[in-house]
Amino acid sequence: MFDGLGFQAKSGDFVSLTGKNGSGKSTFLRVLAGFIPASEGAMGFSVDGESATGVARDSFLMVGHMNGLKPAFSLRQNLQLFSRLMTGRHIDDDSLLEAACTFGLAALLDESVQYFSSGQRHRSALTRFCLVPRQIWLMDEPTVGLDAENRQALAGLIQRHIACGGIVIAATHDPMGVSGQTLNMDVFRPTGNPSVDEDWL
Amino acid sequence: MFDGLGFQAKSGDFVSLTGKNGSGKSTFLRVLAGFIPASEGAMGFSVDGESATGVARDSFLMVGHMNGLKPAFSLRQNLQLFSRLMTGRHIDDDSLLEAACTFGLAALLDESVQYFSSGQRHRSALTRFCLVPRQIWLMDEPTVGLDAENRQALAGLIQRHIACGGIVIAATHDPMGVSGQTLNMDVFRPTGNPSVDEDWL
Amino acid sequence: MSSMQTVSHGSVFFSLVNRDIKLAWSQGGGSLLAIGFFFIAVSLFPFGIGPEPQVLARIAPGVIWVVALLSSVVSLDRLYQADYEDGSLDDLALSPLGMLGVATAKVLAHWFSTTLPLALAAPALGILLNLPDNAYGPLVASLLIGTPALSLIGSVGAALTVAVRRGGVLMFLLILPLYVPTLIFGVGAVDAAVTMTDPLPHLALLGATTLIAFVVGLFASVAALNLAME
Amino acid sequence: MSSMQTVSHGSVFFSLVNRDIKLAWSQGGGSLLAIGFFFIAVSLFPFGIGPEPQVLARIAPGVIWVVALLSSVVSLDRLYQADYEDGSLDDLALSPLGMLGVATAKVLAHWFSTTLPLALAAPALGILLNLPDNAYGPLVASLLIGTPALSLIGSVGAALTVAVRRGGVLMFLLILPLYVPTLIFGVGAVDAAVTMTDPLPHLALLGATTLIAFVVGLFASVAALNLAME
Amino acid sequence: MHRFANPAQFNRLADVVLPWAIGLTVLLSVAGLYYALFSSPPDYQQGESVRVMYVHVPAAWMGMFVYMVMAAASFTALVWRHPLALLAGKAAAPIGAIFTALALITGMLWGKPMWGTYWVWDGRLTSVLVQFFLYLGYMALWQAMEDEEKAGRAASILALVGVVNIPIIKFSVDWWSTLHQPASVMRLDGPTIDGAMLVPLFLMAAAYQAYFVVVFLWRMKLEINNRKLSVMRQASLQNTETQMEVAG
Ligand code: HEM
Ligand SMILES: Nc1ncnc2c1ncn2[C@@H]1O[C@H](COP(=O)(O)OP(=O)(O)OP(=O)(O)O)[C@@H](O)[C@H]1O
Ligand SMILES: Nc1ncnc2c1ncn2[C@@H]1O[C@H](COP(=O)(O)OP(=O)(O)OP(=O)(O)O)[C@@H](O)[C@H]1O
Ligand SMILES: [Mg+2]
Ligand SMILES: [Mg+2]
Repeated sequence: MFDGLGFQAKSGDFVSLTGKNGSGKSTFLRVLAGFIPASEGAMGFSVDGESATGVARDSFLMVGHMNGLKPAFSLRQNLQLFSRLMTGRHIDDDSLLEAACTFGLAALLDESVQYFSSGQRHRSALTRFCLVPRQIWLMDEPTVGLDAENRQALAGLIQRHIACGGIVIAATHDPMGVSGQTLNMDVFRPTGNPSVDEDWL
Repeated sequence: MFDGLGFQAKSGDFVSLTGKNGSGKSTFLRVLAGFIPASEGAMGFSVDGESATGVARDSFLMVGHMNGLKPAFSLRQNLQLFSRLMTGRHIDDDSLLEAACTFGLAALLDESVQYFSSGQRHRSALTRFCLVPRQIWLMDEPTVGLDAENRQALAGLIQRHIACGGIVIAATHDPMGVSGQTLNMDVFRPTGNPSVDEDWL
Repeated sequence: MSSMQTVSHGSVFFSLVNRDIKLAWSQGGGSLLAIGFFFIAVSLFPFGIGPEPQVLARIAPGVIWVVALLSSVVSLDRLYQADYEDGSLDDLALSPLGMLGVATAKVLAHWFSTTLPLALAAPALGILLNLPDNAYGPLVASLLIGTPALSLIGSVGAALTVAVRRGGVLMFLLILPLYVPTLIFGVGAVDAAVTMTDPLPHLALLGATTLIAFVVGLFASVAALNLAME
Repeated sequence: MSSMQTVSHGSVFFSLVNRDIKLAWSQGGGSLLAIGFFFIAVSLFPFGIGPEPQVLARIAPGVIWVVALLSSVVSLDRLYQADYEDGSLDDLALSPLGMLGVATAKVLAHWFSTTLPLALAAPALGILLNLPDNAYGPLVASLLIGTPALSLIGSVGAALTVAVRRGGVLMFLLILPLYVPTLIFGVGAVDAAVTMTDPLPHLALLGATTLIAFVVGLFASVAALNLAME
Repeated sequence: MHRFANPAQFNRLADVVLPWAIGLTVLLSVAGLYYALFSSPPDYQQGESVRVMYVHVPAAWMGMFVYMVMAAASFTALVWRHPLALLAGKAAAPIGAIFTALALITGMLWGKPMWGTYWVWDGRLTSVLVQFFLYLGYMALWQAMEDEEKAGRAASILALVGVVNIPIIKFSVDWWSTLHQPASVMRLDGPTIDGAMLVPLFLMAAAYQAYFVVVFLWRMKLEINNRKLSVMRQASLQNTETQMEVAG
């Protein structure tokens, strides 16, 4: 699938995945998270020297095109729930408020998520990164639908995380405002014909 | 709802709606399309001198956060269907191919939409503007998830439409690359408390 | 660039009907599967009730009609919801048809692709349940006359619950009580045939129910859809 | 920043169970509505079959059990699909529970919030259908023992159809045949009581079915869920 | 096992086996039908209608046998991720469904003179009906998803769950002593039916088996070619895409 794709990430790295629509950014993030099995040889991704398939699932935190919010619950309930499901611990109100402030959601904490605008939803989903401490963040187009102010907040958040030794891998079409490696997925597209081999099975 | 909001658009205008998340851009577009009834007084939008509520529904073409594609159909079937539902006419293959080329989808015409990446879906939805001739285009965050090349294609498309006397109203957080009026929705947000009026019922 | 070109409403209408039928028969195919549900649910009853032929024959018309109701509701569930969720309901609202045309086309497509096949499949289930020979005619006739009412009434429920997640089950609650008259007249016609009396009066009443459902159902659906889009 | 903090799996598990129960009872509430479906569908039968008390009494155990099956399937439809569509299934996959834990928690929540109330509501419907007095005990007992199997088998169908649009009706086709043994033993127990024989052997077989469903159901569900996420 | 993993090799093997299988099918069914219809005695109880047995019983056996083939293929596909096994399951399912339908239909036709009704709800008949539904569900799942690989694996999971039904079919006559008669051929203490009936029965069973091999191999080759076609189509698509990129 990803012929010859390989890169190393170590603590403190920010990797931005770029490439045309359909070049496989989202798919690659799902492979990293372990949702899609990858044939070992084809992919040379390693974290801190360990091959990616060896990294425990609970080192990852991901936000994809969908936001994983329950419209029936208020934002506060959604965040509390997420924290409990990921860590097993209840989050106290102060930490919750602090997390919500990152993307300016404090005033909306007790509103039902159902009535949020698309950007408000997306910010609510991003807030998870402030709730649950995990090393590797996978983000699929995190800047989508954010206004200028919140894009800055996002850049700040990422910067703080990599400064603390985290790893952030983000697929994006917009400049993220964070310096780091760039992995252009277009380069790794299978060049030429996929061989119609008698051994294709 | 939109206190004091008012603007005029005439043939050949491009209006970009900006504003913070939750400032009401999407809602405003739906009011324009006639999905949400607006109290006449509160909104002074007019097209070519006619009040917006007087404009026939079939002057509008809209693309929102959802893309209206049927995953069970191929892109070709989806586009043919859209054209037939909006105009009653069958679209010939040449026009279809030309339309699909606008956002570089020619090679995907016979693929099932189900497997498109998010950007490919969004481009498929935008292709509708090349299929059905209508005067007023309403676009909700049309640049979302597009790569650089396709953002340019979008700007070109809009420019051609307004050059032919069309009107384009787009809610966006990104620069669109087209010059025109900007309507900042933040300005129109109801300031202070919504008045609890005795005449309210 | 002008929107003033004349459009053929008939052509738009039938494109929509055609689209919905295709979708119903495509991947995940609602129609075939509603028939599958119909078959399986009916064949569960003998398990539940036991194999005695006389008992089965006695309850056959009722069971077939009730299960036809249930399977039609099951397939109505997403009549508008699929279009609402993927945004094509917004598109349809801006089409030249108007909401009334849209609702009519969708109900017609549902009836043709799903409820009509149920009516045609019913005789096969009659065999399973030991239905008396002279009851097959009235069974099919009553289903043919009565099933449009099922689609029409169901459309109201589908439109009302369109904006509600997990609307499916809520819909049952709204719809099933409204199905009762159709059910009573439909079973009445079959039972009349079984007991050798004239099924025609029952069929006439059934037809009247369908006509009322036609008028009330479509307008109520349109009102509910406009509400959902706000 | 380390992920090496110890997490209490039990606490995560019960948070998930708790969440699902809350969602089932909230807006659109699956549970209340499955019970509603249960009541309405059962009360359609007297309309369809006619009010004769002996006939109703004869078919009561079967009808109650079959409709309990149908209403449990109706509510199972979106067991995983809602989480799949809004992306929270991805989140759950990265939670410390693992997919087996997730499936177990969700099935438990479904049983507790939806199928268990059906079992408890059944006696009320027995009255509607004229169920003989000595059958109430076995009816509730058989439903209590058999309903976990309904949730477990249904979970497989829900997981298999999670990536299919309009999966609901396809699920019926996959699941209902697998419900047959549960149904036969369940009704067998009630019928035994009605005919004054010993319902215990039937209940024992029912229990065995539930145990098999427990093992097969959970593992098949996990396999199907992993597949859907690819 | 893995020697046949390669579709080319499989095709070669199939081409060798097919003519023999076709010959066997013709030969066995002619002989079987002759014995069944002309040279075996009518039953002292059932009269001439016993001849339905020679169609019915092998069909019922094959319905179960093909299900086991399908389940084994599904298991291989799921555990060793063997794509050829996926196709094997897909190829087998409709054949098994048809055998099962044949058993059901001949059983019903036989039931009318024997039991006075086409259908009764006893354990044997019911569990065979369930098996028929399982075949339908398996095929419906293949249809429901466009991604062949995923659809096939989902269907495989269902097939494995359904294996539970096979012992129910087999032992239902013992568990619920009902109308359908218990096993008289496939039993531990040897067959209890007359030798004159046994010969045509086994001939017909062998004919069905050979017929299965023929259709199964045909369908496998078809599926393999389909798969190849779609890979080639994909390739040519990517080709045009890269050409367009170069041109544009
Ligand atoms: C739709 C109705 C029927 C179905 C689904 C059905 C199903 C089956 C099945 C699955 C078997 C294979 C059993 C095994 O290998 O253990 C079988 C065998 C047999 N069936 Fe039927 N059957 C039906 C009707 C009948 C009728 C009406 C008769 C005759 C009275 C009959 C007579 C037999 C006999 C003699 C065998 C062979 C038993 C043995 O030697 O193992 N069946 N049937
Ligand atoms: N159905 C609704 N019921 C009640 N309030 C709503 C509803 N839809 C939106 N709102 C509220 O209206 C406000 C405007 O929402 P809208 O979606 O128009 O914002 P937006 O400008 O498009 O934001 P974004 O940039 O995030 O897309 C938000 O505060 C939102 O909470
Ligand atoms: N489930 C699937 N089955 C088959 N092909 C798929 C599937 N999902 C995605 N694809 C294909 O894989 C390719 C990569 O898709 P992916 O979503 O990873 O792209 P992307 O880089 O995220 O694009 P975008 O910028 O549009 O989000 C696309 O060509 C798409 O058609
Ligand atoms: Mg993507
Ligand atoms: Mg918006």
